[in-house]
Amino acid sequence: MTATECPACEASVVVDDAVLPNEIVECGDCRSELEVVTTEPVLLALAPTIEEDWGE
Amino acid sequence: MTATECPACEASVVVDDAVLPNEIVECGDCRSELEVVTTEPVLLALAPTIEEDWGE
Amino acid sequence: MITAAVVGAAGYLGGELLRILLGHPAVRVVRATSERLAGRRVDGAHPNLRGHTGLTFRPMSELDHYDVLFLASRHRETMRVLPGLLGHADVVVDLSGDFRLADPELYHRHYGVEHTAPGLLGTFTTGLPERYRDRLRTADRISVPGCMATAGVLALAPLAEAGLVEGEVAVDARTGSSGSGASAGPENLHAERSGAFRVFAPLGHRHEAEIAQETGLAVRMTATGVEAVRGVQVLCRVRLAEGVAESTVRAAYRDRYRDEPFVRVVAERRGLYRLPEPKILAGSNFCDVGFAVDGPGGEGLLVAALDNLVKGGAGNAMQCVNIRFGLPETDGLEFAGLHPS
Amino acid sequence: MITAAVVGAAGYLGGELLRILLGHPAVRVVRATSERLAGRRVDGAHPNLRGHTGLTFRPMSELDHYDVLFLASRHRETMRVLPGLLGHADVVVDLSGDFRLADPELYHRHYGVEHTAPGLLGTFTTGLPERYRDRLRTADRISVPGCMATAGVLALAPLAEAGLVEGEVAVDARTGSSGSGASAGPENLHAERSGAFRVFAPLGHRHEAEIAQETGLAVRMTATGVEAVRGVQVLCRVRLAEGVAESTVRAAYRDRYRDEPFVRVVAERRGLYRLPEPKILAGSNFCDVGFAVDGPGGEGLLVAALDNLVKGGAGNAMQCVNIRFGLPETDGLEFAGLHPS
Amino acid sequence: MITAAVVGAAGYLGGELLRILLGHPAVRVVRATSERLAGRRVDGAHPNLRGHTGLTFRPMSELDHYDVLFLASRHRETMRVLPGLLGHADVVVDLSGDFRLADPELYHRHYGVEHTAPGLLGTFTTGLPERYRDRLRTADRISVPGCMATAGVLALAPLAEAGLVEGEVAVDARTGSSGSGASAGPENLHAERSGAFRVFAPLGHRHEAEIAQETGLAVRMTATGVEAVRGVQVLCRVRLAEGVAESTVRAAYRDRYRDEPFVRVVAERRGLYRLPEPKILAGSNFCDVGFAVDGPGGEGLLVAALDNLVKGGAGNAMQCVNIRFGLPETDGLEFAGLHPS
Amino acid sequence: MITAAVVGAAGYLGGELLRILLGHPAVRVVRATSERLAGRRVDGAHPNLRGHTGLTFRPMSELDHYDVLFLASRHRETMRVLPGLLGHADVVVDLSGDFRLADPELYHRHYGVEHTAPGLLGTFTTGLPERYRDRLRTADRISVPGCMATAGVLALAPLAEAGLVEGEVAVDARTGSSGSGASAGPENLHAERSGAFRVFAPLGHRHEAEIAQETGLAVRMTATGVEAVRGVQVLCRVRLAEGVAESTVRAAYRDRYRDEPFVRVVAERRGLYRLPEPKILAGSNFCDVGFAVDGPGGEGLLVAALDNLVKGGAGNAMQCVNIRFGLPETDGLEFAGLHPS
Ligand SMILES: NC(=O)c1ccc[n+]([C@@H]2O[C@H](COP(=O)([O-])OP(=O)(O)OC[C@H]3O[C@@H](n4cnc5c(N)ncnc54)[C@H](OP(=O)(O)O)[C@@H]3O)[C@@H](O)[C@H]2O)c1
Ligand SMILES: NC(=O)c1ccc[n+]([C@@H]2O[C@H](COP(=O)([O-])OP(=O)(O)OC[C@H]3O[C@@H](n4cnc5c(N)ncnc54)[C@H](OP(=O)(O)O)[C@@H]3O)[C@@H](O)[C@H]2O)c1
Ligand SMILES: NC(=O)c1ccc[n+]([C@@H]2O[C@H](COP(=O)([O-])OP(=O)(O)OC[C@H]3O[C@@H](n4cnc5c(N)ncnc54)[C@H](OP(=O)(O)O)[C@@H]3O)[C@@H](O)[C@H]2O)c1
Ligand SMILES: NC(=O)c1ccc[n+]([C@@H]2O[C@H](COP(=O)([O-])OP(=O)(O)OC[C@H]3O[C@@H](n4cnc5c(N)ncnc54)[C@H](OP(=O)(O)O)[C@@H]3O)[C@@H](O)[C@H]2O)c1
Ligand SMILES: [Zn+2]
Ligand SMILES: [Zn+2]
Repeated sequence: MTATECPACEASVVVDDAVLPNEIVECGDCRSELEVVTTEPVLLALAPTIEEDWGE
Repeated sequence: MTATECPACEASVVVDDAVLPNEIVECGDCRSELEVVTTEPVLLALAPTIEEDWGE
Repeated sequence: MITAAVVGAAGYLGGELLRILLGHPAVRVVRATSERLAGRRVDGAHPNLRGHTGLTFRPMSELDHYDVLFLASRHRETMRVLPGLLGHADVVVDLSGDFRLADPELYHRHYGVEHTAPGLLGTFTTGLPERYRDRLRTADRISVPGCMATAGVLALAPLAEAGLVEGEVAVDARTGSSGSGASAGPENLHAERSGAFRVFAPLGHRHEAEIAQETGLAVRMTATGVEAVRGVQVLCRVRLAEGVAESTVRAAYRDRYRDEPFVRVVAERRGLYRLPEPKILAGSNFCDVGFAVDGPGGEGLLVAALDNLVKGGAGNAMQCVNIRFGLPETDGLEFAGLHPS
Repeated sequence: MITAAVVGAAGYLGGELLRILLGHPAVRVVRATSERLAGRRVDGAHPNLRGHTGLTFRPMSELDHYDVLFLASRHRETMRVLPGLLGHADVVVDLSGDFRLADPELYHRHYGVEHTAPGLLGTFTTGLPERYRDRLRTADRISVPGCMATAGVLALAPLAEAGLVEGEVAVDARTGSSGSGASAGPENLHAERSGAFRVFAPLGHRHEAEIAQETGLAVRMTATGVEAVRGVQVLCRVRLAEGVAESTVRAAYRDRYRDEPFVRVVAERRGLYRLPEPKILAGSNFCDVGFAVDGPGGEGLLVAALDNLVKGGAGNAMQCVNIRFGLPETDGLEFAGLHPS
Repeated sequence: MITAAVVGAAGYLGGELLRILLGHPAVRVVRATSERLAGRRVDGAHPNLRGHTGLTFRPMSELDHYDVLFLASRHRETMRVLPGLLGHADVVVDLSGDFRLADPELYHRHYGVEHTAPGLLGTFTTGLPERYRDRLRTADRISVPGCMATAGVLALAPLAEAGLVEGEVAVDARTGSSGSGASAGPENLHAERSGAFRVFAPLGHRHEAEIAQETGLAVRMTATGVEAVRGVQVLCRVRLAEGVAESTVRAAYRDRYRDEPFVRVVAERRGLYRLPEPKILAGSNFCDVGFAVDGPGGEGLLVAALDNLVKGGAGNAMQCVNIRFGLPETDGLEFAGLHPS
Repeated sequence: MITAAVVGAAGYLGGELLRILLGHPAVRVVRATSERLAGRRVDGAHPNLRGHTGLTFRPMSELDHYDVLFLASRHRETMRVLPGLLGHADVVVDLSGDFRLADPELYHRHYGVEHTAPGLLGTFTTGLPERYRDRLRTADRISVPGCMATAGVLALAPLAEAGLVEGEVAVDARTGSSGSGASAGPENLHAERSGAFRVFAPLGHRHEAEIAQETGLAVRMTATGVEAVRGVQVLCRVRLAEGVAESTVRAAYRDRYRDEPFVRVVAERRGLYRLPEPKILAGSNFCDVGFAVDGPGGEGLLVAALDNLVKGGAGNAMQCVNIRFGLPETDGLEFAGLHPS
């Protein structure tokens, strides 16, 4: 387990050591989807999200 | 405490020994309001109830 | 213009009558009575009428003479006031339950009190155009059936009249909260009534008698209050007569209601709204009727839905009055209902 | 008779347009398009229209020429199809968000995509009779404002136009589920949406830009989905200019809307419905507006309510078309709304 | 601690199982599967569990071995996966409909497909403590009955077992929207489902077979979706056997359920909540049962209510597992329900 | 076992106290008072408690001595009876509004009457564990804050205490119908209250004073009744201090509530439930708090949600009593809330 920082909200995100590049992990605080960019060290980037549309 | 029978549903109704004539007790099963007619022995009668009106 | 007055105009049915009458091309409402709110503006009690009327409520004692007088006052009270009001109008339309049952005994059994004007009972025509259109053309006293009764009768009539059902009918009615009126007690407090599935009449609901009277069938009726403000739905469980198949049932409905402006047959095999439900009927005068049946001679479930305040009350009354005065039957009743809603 | 067609007729706003048009005395709907439901009956998607129309949906490719063409298709998609449809009608009325903002940059910011027909943006008249009645008499391209924007603008206009408010306005909007349309995702599943207090736009809701454009005020807007199918209510928190008292505010509203057929000023001191709320407006074309104010120069809370599918969309479009074709402005829009409901 | 895993944990019943298991003093949930949401946090799908668990969903392929495995996956799919999962746990509890009916023919008739594991059907014990408590103490495969079936069986059992009813039973069931699960389609869109009175099964609802199997009675069943998220209510219309009076009926209920921790007899003569309704049962494991009867030998209306996700599913499953592992039967199921709600 | 009595036990808050106390492992409820229902069974007024208690209501005059006495009687009346009850218990917990404001002037302004026991005002500790946990350990008189005030204070405290906000706060509160209690009038009739968006306090709601007292901020508060039985949500619009960015705000919340058992920080970027809403909190003691902010120094929207009868009243009171008697703080308050619901 490695702790790193969520790029969206700066909360600490704990990532499994077996994590692979391109895998998606979730921040427990802000629930952003985070993409694993590199694994040594673990580096996370915000994955793109689709906005819900509440229409009018 | 005296146990007697509910005149509406035949469930056993337990009445406090200090109960007085004309007092209202409630049946725990069918929730009828029961009027104490006599106390020795305890005799209960169904108290009149008003129907709710759900209109149409 | 036909002049109209509404007694009991502060109640829910009274408000609905006013809404319909104010939008009617050939009628002018000139009087709305309320004892409790005499002197107050009508649109205070009925905020949807803001901008549509400047009327104020007046007490019954100030009634004049009108072409038509509607009574939307409480049952048990209406029978006391109605006799004194007959002289105030050419045509009197009662929406309470007090003049619906021909038999005063039956009234006593279902309303728990003696009828105070039994002599008048026989003088009313039942305000159900689908059964009494001809008589209504000349009727001067009209008694509009109850909301669940109207639904039940319209669901059952096509099969009952054609002798396609047998034995007893079990009617399961569901209703919204406006059916109890504006003066209801703790059982209608929002926190208690909201989300309810309240079986308030497990056996022997009062409209049983009306449905039996109109259909000639033995009727057992249960009623449940569910989450809704407006709306009534009835499910009638019947046994079909020997050899009666779905096609016969469908034909019976189609033929019976072909020319009716306010009854639609809804029994579809696809879509979200296959059988009648009140959700899309709020404000409209339609009674939708439908059915599902087992194989020949099997069981049938007949369904009807309406808005209790419109086809179940004020709208139906208006339709009767349109007939009585020779007006187009749909006048004032054109609203189609909303989807979604 | 004026001939009309509706593009996007299978959606909620499309259905509402059809309901209104089918009840209009001077208009005939001759075409309703849907790609997904081409060939199916219109009253399958809109069950309230059973008995009112036998139309079937057709694809857009089968459009002819009409007096008026309504577009009720999705935003972001409408800007792609509208240019190709301009030749199909004398008057084009768009109800999507695509032609409301004059500035393509602003569109990009609020809709997240480039506008594909920026050259057309300047050619539309805003479909708000209360502000543009005169221009609408001759407008051939009309863009109807968003539902919350209409409510916000009508609440703010009397004070903004008279210079009675100062600084930034905080708009808190609440909306029912029909605002998301008929094709919505899991967020509109009944079990998830029912009873929600969903702050789906905590800051910077898209209609902010429309309200700012119309009122000239700096606007911050929050939107919450609450338990309702139809209905929008907006609360606008403003600071009153120096010395502005309640009587000035009331007079401003009264004067501004005196002759408006579909705006009512509701700010009462008694009764259950003192300020505007959508509960009594379902199906009606009214926008009710009201206010509460502190002492002079204090804070003001301005409130507006409407049915998002009627005054917030289809009804407002109809009103604009009535004006454009010189018809009585209330034609097809007479329904008063229901109480209780 | 007993270890537990939940298959289908992303659905509504799966979420309810997790809620109950996480609050259980003697069980530890160690695995929650979802194919669709594998890798995501459990409290993303079930926001009420925030702060109660840090689990993430895993795919079924990652299952180990547990003391008890709950299946809350879809019917028709469960029969395909369950055989391969039997080795993963000492006790397997299925909540889908796939292993409820002993007869594969009946399954075919009611579910529209062939059963793919007919050989396993006979190996399951019905998860209804009120009827099979003894067998459940040693059962390794438990199939929990359907929500409406549980209500129907518990309403009918006291009279059916004592031979107090005759002939066919007509069951009228009403249900909230969570009964359709989290993956439901357009029929569960809020704007369509809200305020519905949807008779989705006019005749022959699938739970008919389960009730018949358990009570030995001929059953006809109708089901309606009404406005509610949670909650099932059934009304059973029966004919009482010769000479059976209300006191006999009441005694039968009282005696049958005297020692049941989760069945209450509710048939009162006063108050707002005289007969069972689900409004006060959300989240609780109670099934309330009650009745109204005509004179001797007359008609009876038997009523039951429960929360479809608790006593109608996850709670009932928990109660069975408590029995199986010799734990206090009420462990994890203490929540009393709310009033008002 | 700690002995407890509840005054005003027939009301909604009284019923909720009883539910929680009856499920508490270390407390025994021995008395529940009601003047109106003296002699009647407690589970008649609170049907969810059937099977949980055989208590009957008694009048206040029959109170003995208890370890803790809860008052859930009406505001304005409580100040008259409380002084006479102080001798009946070691610890007195008042849930009415009567002993919340330290300043009798402020009481007069907000409640419209003189305080009749001003001398006692200073003797109460505010029942908000998140701010006064230490004092509560020894407090013998506890006054539980109002439901909207609790939500507002918990939303604002992290930023207010850290000096991260500036200027006036605009609080927009929304509430369900149970907030008005069981004795409410026509405004709470189901047909009138259902589907409401009722701005009953457009400016200056009474809880303004409580929030100001606790946060030191200038507060303007609006309150709207929406469709729900339970549930309160507040939206607080604030201006962030110079240079305060989202990460600072998030850290402030995280740090402030890290160890709180009943406050969760909910401010998510995905999913249906991104910000706090009461839908998933019914019956639970959580107050969820969250936020959305503009760029540094911009605007912030702070959101809190709770169940008005639990964290907004009875649950909060229980939490205080747990603290006071050295019990685990979550005892009796373990219910997680339901999803869906
Ligand atoms: N509701 C339905 O769906 C429906 C359908 C068909 C037939 N009906 C029948 O029509 C009649 C009227 O029904 P309704 O539902 O309109 O009844 P309602 O709302 O209770 O009104 C009946 C009368 O009660 C008084 N009232 C109204 N609001 C009140 C309040 N808040 N407090 C005290 N009194 C109040 C009014 O008389 P005053 O102002 O003169 O005091 C009013 O005329 C009844 O006989 C009913 O059986 C009802
Ligand atoms: N709803 C409101 O309150 C409101 C108010 C003012 C303005 N507007 C705007 O008006 C436009 C239309 O809004 P709307 O609410 O009517 O949208 P909608 O119901 O989602 O309909 C839009 C289009 O989506 C398609 N559609 C409808 N139901 C569908 C389904 N179940 N599955 C897949 N596709 C479906 C239809 O096109 P096809 O049949 O051709 O596929 C329909 O024309 C939008 O631009 C919106 O922003 C909406
Ligand atoms: N609901 C009730 O009241 C109730 C009561 C008693 C018995 N049952 C039975 O229990 C079983 C489960 O019922 P349920 O109501 O929990 O069903 P559900 O919510 O539909 O969940 C069933 C499965 O569907 C998938 N799923 C959930 N949400 C989804 C979504 N939004 N989109 C796509 N797939 C999604 C999940 O599997 P993956 O995540 O693995 O894809 C889940 O395990 C059924 O057999 C049902 O008959 C239900
Ligand atoms: N409701 C909330 O969300 C909430 C939250 C926090 C604080 N509070 C405060 O807590 C106190 C109690 O609130 P509440 O909501 O529980 O009030 P409530 O339900 O109105 O009960 C208050 C008292 O009114 C009487 N009562 C109850 N039902 C009645 C009925 N149907 N008819 C006549 N009288 C009835 C009862 O006294 P008797 O039986 O002795 O006559 C009861 O103790 C108030 O001071 C309130 O401000 C309420
Ligand atoms: Zn994060
Ligand atoms: Zn009894």
